[in-house]
Amino acid sequence: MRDETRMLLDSVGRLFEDHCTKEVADRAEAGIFPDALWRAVSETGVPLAALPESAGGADAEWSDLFAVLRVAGRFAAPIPLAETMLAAWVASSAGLQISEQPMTVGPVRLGDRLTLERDGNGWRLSGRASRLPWAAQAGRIVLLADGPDGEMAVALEGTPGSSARGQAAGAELTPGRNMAGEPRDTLDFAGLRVAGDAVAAVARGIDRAAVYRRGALARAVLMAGALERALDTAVTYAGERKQFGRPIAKFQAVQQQLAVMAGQVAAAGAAADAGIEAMSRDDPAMEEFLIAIAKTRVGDAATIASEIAHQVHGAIGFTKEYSLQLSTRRLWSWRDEFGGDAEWAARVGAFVCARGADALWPTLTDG
Amino acid sequence: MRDETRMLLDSVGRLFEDHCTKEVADRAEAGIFPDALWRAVSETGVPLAALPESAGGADAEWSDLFAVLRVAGRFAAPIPLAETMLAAWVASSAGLQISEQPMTVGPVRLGDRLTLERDGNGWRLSGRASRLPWAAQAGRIVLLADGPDGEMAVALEGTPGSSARGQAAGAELTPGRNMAGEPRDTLDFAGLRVAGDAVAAVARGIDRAAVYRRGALARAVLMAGALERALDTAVTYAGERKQFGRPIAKFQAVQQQLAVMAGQVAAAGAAADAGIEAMSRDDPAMEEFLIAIAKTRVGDAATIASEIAHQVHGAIGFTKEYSLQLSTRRLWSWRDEFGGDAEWAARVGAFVCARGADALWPTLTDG
Amino acid sequence: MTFQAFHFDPVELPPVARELRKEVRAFLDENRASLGTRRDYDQAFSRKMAERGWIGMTWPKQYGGHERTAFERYVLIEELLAAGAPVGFHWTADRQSGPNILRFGTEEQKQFFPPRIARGDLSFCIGMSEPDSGSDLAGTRTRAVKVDGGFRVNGSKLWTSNAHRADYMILFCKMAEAGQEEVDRHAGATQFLVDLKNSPGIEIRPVINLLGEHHFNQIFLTDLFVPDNRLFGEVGNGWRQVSSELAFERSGPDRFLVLFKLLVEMVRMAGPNPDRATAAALGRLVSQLATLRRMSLSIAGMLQEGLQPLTEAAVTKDLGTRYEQDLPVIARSLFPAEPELEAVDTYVSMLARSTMNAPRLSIQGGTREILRGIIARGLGLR
Amino acid sequence: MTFQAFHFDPVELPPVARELRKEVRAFLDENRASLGTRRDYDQAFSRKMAERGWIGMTWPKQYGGHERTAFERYVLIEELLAAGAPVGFHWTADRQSGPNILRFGTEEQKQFFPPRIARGDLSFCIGMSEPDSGSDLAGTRTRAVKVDGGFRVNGSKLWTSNAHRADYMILFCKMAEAGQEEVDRHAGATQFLVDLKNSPGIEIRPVINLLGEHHFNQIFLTDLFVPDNRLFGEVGNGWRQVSSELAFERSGPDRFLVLFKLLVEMVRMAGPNPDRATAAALGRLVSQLATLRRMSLSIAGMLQEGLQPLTEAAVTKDLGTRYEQDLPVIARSLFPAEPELEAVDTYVSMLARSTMNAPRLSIQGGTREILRGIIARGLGLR
Repeated sequence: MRDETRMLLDSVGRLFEDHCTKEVADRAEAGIFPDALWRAVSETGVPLAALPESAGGADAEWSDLFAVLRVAGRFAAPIPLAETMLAAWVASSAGLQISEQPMTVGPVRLGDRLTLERDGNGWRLSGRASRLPWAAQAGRIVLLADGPDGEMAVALEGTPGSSARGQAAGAELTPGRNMAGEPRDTLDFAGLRVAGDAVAAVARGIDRAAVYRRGALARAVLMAGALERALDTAVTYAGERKQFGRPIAKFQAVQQQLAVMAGQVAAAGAAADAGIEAMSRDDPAMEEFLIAIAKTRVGDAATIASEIAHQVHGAIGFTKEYSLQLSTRRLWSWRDEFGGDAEWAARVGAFVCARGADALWPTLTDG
Repeated sequence: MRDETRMLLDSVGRLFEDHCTKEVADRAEAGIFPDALWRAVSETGVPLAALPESAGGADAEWSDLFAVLRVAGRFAAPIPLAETMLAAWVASSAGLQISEQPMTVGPVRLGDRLTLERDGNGWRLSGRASRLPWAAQAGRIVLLADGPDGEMAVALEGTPGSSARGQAAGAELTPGRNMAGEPRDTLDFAGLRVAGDAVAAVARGIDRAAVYRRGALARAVLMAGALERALDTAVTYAGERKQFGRPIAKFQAVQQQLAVMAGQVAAAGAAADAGIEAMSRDDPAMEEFLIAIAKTRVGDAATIASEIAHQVHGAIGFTKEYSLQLSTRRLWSWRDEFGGDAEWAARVGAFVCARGADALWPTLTDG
Repeated sequence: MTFQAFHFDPVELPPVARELRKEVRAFLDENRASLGTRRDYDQAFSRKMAERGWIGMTWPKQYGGHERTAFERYVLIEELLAAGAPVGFHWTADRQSGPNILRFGTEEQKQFFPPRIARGDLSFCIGMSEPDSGSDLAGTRTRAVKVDGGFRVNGSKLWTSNAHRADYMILFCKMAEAGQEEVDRHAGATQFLVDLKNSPGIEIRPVINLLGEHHFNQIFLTDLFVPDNRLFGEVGNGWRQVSSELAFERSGPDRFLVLFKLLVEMVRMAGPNPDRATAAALGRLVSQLATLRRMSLSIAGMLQEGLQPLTEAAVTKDLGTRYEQDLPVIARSLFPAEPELEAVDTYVSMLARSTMNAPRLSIQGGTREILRGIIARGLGLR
Repeated sequence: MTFQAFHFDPVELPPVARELRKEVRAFLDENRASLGTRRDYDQAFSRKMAERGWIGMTWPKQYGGHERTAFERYVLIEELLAAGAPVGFHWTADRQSGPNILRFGTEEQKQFFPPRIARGDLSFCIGMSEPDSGSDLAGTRTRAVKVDGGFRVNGSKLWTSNAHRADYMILFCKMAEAGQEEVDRHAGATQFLVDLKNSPGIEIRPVINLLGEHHFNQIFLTDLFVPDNRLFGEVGNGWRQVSSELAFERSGPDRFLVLFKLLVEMVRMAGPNPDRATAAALGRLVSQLATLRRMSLSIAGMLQEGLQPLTEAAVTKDLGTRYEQDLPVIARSLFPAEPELEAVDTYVSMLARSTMNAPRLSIQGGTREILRGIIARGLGLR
C-alpha cells in the first residue's frame, strides 16, 4: 500500500470513529440524516476524488476510494458514500452537473428500466427505479436511462428531507429501508419533464452495467469492512464475557468458531481486494468476472461469519442496544444489494462454463 | 418393538458379530464369498422369511426383515441379504422358483432397460443390467423386464464363482465393485434364450418401481446401521486415543463434533424407521414419498457423519487396517446405490411441489 | 457394543389424536383472522382455546386440566405452530410453569395456579437469566433473604420474555443471609412465584431486539417481598426444579416450526414443476423436517411414559435449530430477493424476518455449545 | 481497534513469473503423457525438471539453487499441481527438507544435500509422527543416545509418506540417557538426517490406506547408528526447526489444488450453458478457489520478504481443506453418479477417488482443530 493511501485511510478512519457513534446510527435509522458526518467526509474530498482535477476532483485511484469504503463499512457509516462516488463518476464523465451534497445513482436493480423520450429541447423520463439508496435524502439523483440512441445519464435535482411518501425530484416516491434501516426508496417517473442540460449520452463504458458492477463491488468492500468490525466485536466480547467462571474465549468451542469466522473475514478481504484491483484492468469482461467472484465470496463469508458472531454473543447480540447488529444487519442487507451472491455466483459459473473446462485454469491464473 | 422382533435382532446380532470379522471382510473384498456367514444367516430363515409359509417362508413382516438389515449394516456383512430378500419377494409373488443360495435382483439403475420377446414357448432376454450386486456370485438372478404385455419377472440360474470377466447366467459379465469393494457386476444380454417357466408376469405392485424403491430403503437401513457402528467406533477411539496427555474425548472440539455426528446418526435411524413403516401402508405413492425422505435424510447424515468420524480418527481412520473404513466406504457407496440422495430429494421436492404449498402441512402430518 | 446411543422409538399417533387434529384445524379455520400476524400475545385467543380445554390439557382434572395424552397435546401445538396461531399469552404457563407447579407446588398453589392458567386467566414468564448468568445458572446473583412472613428479594433479571405482559414470574434466585450482597456460586438455588402486577419493588424495562421489537425485558427487583406461600418448591431445590423443565422446553415442535411458513412460501415460489436442483433442495429440507417431527413425536411418547429424555431432547433441539437456521440461507440461494421487512410480497418480508430472527434460535432453549455438551455427556465423553 | 487480525496484502506477480508460466506450460505440454496418472513418484520426471533448474529454484546458487523468487516458485508449483504432474520424488525435499537444511544445516550438509536435491538425485521423507504422537509432538518416544562418533536411535515412526522410496529421512526424536527407555514430554527434541538406503537397523513396513494404496509406512528403528555429521541442527532445537517448516507446508497451492481436476470435470459436466443453480454452485466454488489462490500468493509474497506468516498459513490451509472437502459433496449433488474407482468415465472415477481421498486432506498438514487453535491464538484468544 502506498504511503499516501495509508495516511488517507488513517485519517478517514479517525473521522469515522469520531462521527459514527451509536447515537448517530440510531438517529440515521430514525430518518435523520447525519449532516455533520457528511460534511466532515465531504471536506476530505473523498466523495468526488475520482473526478479529474478540472472537475473539482483529485484524479484519485478507484482503489484508494474503495479502500475508504472498507473503512466506512467498518464503522457502519450511514451515508451514501459509495453512491455519491458512482453518481459523480457517471455524471461527470457524461458532462453533467454534480453536487457537493450526497448523491445517489440508479437503477440498482436488474429488472428496472427507465426510458427517455425527446420533448422539444428537453426530455421526458418514465419508468421505475426501485430501492434507490437514500433517494429521498440525496441532493442529486443520477439515473441511467434508455434514450432514442442508446444509454443516457440524467442528473435530477433532489429534494433532501422528503422521506415521507410523496414527491421527490419530481417523481412519486415510496420510502423503504433495508434490514439495517438504511433508506431504500422507490421512484416512479411518469413522463417527468427534464431539461436538456440535465441529460447526456453516457461516456463509453461508464454505463448501467458498469454502475451495477461497481455498485456490487462497493457493497462487497463495505461488507469486508463490516466483517472486520463484527470479528473485532466478537473477539473483544469473548474476552470479556464470563461464563462458568472464565472468559468464554477460553472455551475451545468458542475458539474454534471464532477461528472459522476469522478465516471467512480474511477471505472476504482478499476477495474484495481482487475486485478492487480488477477496476484498473480496462477489461470490462474480466472486471465483471473478478467483481462477481468478490461479491460471491464476500456474500458467502457474510452468511457464515454473521451466524458465528451472533452465536458467540448470545442474547446480547440480538439487542438493538448492543452494536453488533450495526454490522450484521448491514451484512444481511448488503449481500443482496446490487445483486445477491446467488446472482453473481451464477455469473461466475456461466463465465467459466462458457469458456469450457480446459480454459478454467488459464482463466483463474490470467494476469 | 415386539418381543419376538427383539429376540430375532439379538440373535442375528450375535451371529453377525461372530462371523463378520475383519478377516471375512478382507477376504470378501478379495473376491472370496463368505460361505459360512451366508449359511449361518440362511439357517435363521431370514433371507426368505417374507415369503408365505406355503413357499417356505415365514410370512414375516417386512419391518422385521429390514430391522435385520440395520444389524447387517452395523456389521458391514458382505453378503447380498437385501438383494436376496427382494429377489425372493419378486420371484415368489410371480410364481417363479427361488433358491436358498444368495440371490440378486435388478435392474438397480433407473436408466437400464431389459426386454423380453417371445421365442416359441420360451423367451429371449435383451438389454443391460448395470452394477448388479453380487451378480457373479449369486445362485439366482431375478430381473424385471418389459414383456409384450407389461412387466415380467425372469429368474435366471446363476453361475456362482464367475467373478472374472466373462459369462454369467448366460450373459456377458463385466465385473465391477463399489468403493467398499462389494461386487457390482454388469450383465449384458443379447437375446439370451430363457425357458418359459423362468418367466412370469409380475404380481400387482411388485414391479420394477417397487424393487427400486425398496432397494433404496434397504440401502438407507443398511446405512443407518453402518452409521451406528461408525459412531460407536469413533466414540470408543476418542476415549482411548491420547493427545497432549489426555484422551481426545476430553477436548471440547472433539466432543462438539461427536455430538453433531450423534445427532445425524439419530436422525438417520428415525428416518429409516419411517421408511420401514411406510411399507405397511399399502399406498405406493406415500410409500415412495416416505422412502424418498429416508434415502435423502440418511444420505445426508452419511455425508456429515463420515466426515466427522474420519476427522476424529485422524490418520489411523484412513488405513485399510483399521475398521472404520468398513463402515465409511460402505456409506459412501450405499448412499448412491438405488438412486443417490440428490435423486431421491428431487422426488421429495417434486411430490410436495406438485401438491402445492398449502398442502405441505397436511402431507407432512398425514397418518 | 450397544450401538444406539439415543432412543427414538417409533410411535404411532392414537386415533383420538387424529380426531383432535381435525377439530383443531376446524377451530383454526374459524379463527383465520388471528393467524400469521405479528400479534402473538392474545388473551382472547387463549380464552377461546381454554374454552375447548386446550390449555393444560394433560393436567389432572382436579387442578383444572383435562387428562388428555401427550400425543393429543403434541398434535394441538404442532397445528397451532404450523398455522402461526397467537399462543403467546398461555405458551409458557401451559408448557412449563403449570406442569412445574403441579410437580413441585404446594397444594394451595396447585389449587390456585393451574386452574387459572387452564382458563386462560393467568400468563407466566420465566425469570432465570441475569446479566452475568446466561448458560451458567450458577452465576445467578439475585438473592432472597428470609424475613418475617416471607422473603425479601434483591437483584435483577435479563432477557425475561413477556415480563411486561405476564401476570406471574417464576423467579430463580439464591438464598442469602441478611445484609449479604454477593452470593457464591454454590449457594442454594430457590424459586418463587412472583405476582408481577401487584408487587411493589419491581421495575420492568424493555430490551428492544434487533428487529426493533419488544419481547425481552430487564427486571430490577428492589426489596421485593414474596410471602411464604409463594415460595415455590423447596429452598435449595431450584436447580432440580429447573432442569426438569428442559426436556419439555427443548423437544417440542416449536424447535423446528418457528420458520415453517418460510418453507411453505418456498414451495409456493417453486411452483408445481420446479427444476431438479430446486426440487432436490426443497426435498432435503422436507426430509429434515419430517425426520425432526418424528423424533419430536417419539420424545412426546417418552414424556407420556413419564420418562425424562433430556439427551434426546437436546439432539432434537440442536438438529431443529440447524435446520431452521439453514432455511433462510437456502431460501436466498434458491429464490434470490432483496429481503425487506415491510415488503408487500409475503416471501420477501418473510425472508427478512427469518434472516433476522435466525440468530435467536440457537440461543433460546440452550445455546448450541451447551446442547452439544449435553449430547457429548450422553455419549459418555464427559 | 486494529480490525485486521491477519494480513493478506495484495501482491502482483512480477513479469518474470508470467514468463515462467509460459515455459512451464510448454514443458508440461511436452510431457503430457506423465500427467494425471496415479504414478506420482517419478524420478525421471523430477530429473527433467532439475535440468531446467526447477528444483530448489529459490536456493542460493552456491548450494545448487537458482536464486529465483518465491513468486516464480509459486507459479511453477501451481502449474505442476493443476496439471497433475508427478512431483512426488522431489516434492518434500524441494519444499521442506532442502530449505530447512539450508537454514539449520552444517556447511558440509549444505554442500552435500541441496545440490543433490536440486539435481533430482535425492528424495526425502519426514519422520515426525509416531503411534502415540500425531498432532502432539511432545508425545514423541523415539530416542537418541550419544555414543562414540554419533548417536544410537531406537523407536518407531508412523505415517511416514514415501519412506519406502525416499533416500533420506529427516528424523525427529528426543535425546535420552543411555539405557533410558522412556523419555519425558519435555526432553530435548533433536533431528537427524538418516540415510534410509544404507543404514542397518531400519525396518520399513507398508501401511495400506483405504484406497488400497501404499503411501504411508511404519518405520522401526533398532539401534540405528547416525554419525555425528548427520546430526541436523542443534541438539534440543528440534521444535524450533520443525515449526519453521510449517508456513511452507501449510500455505502452498497444494492445499487447495489436490482435487482441482474434479472441479475441471464438473465444469465439463455442466457444459457451456448450465442452468442457473448449477452455474451458481460452480461459481461459488470458483470464487473460493480464486480467493484461496490470492491468499496463498500473498503468503508467498511474505515468504519472499523473509516473514513467517504462520497464522495466515493456517487460515489458508483451513479454508483450502474445507473447500476441497466440499468439492466431492457438491459434485455429487450437481451431477449425481454412482462413484466407481475403476470407471472408464473420468468424472465417475474422479468422484470416487475424491470422495475417498477427502478425509486425508484435513489430517495432513495439521488437523482442523490444530489449525483453528493456531488461528485462535493469532486472534489473542489463547
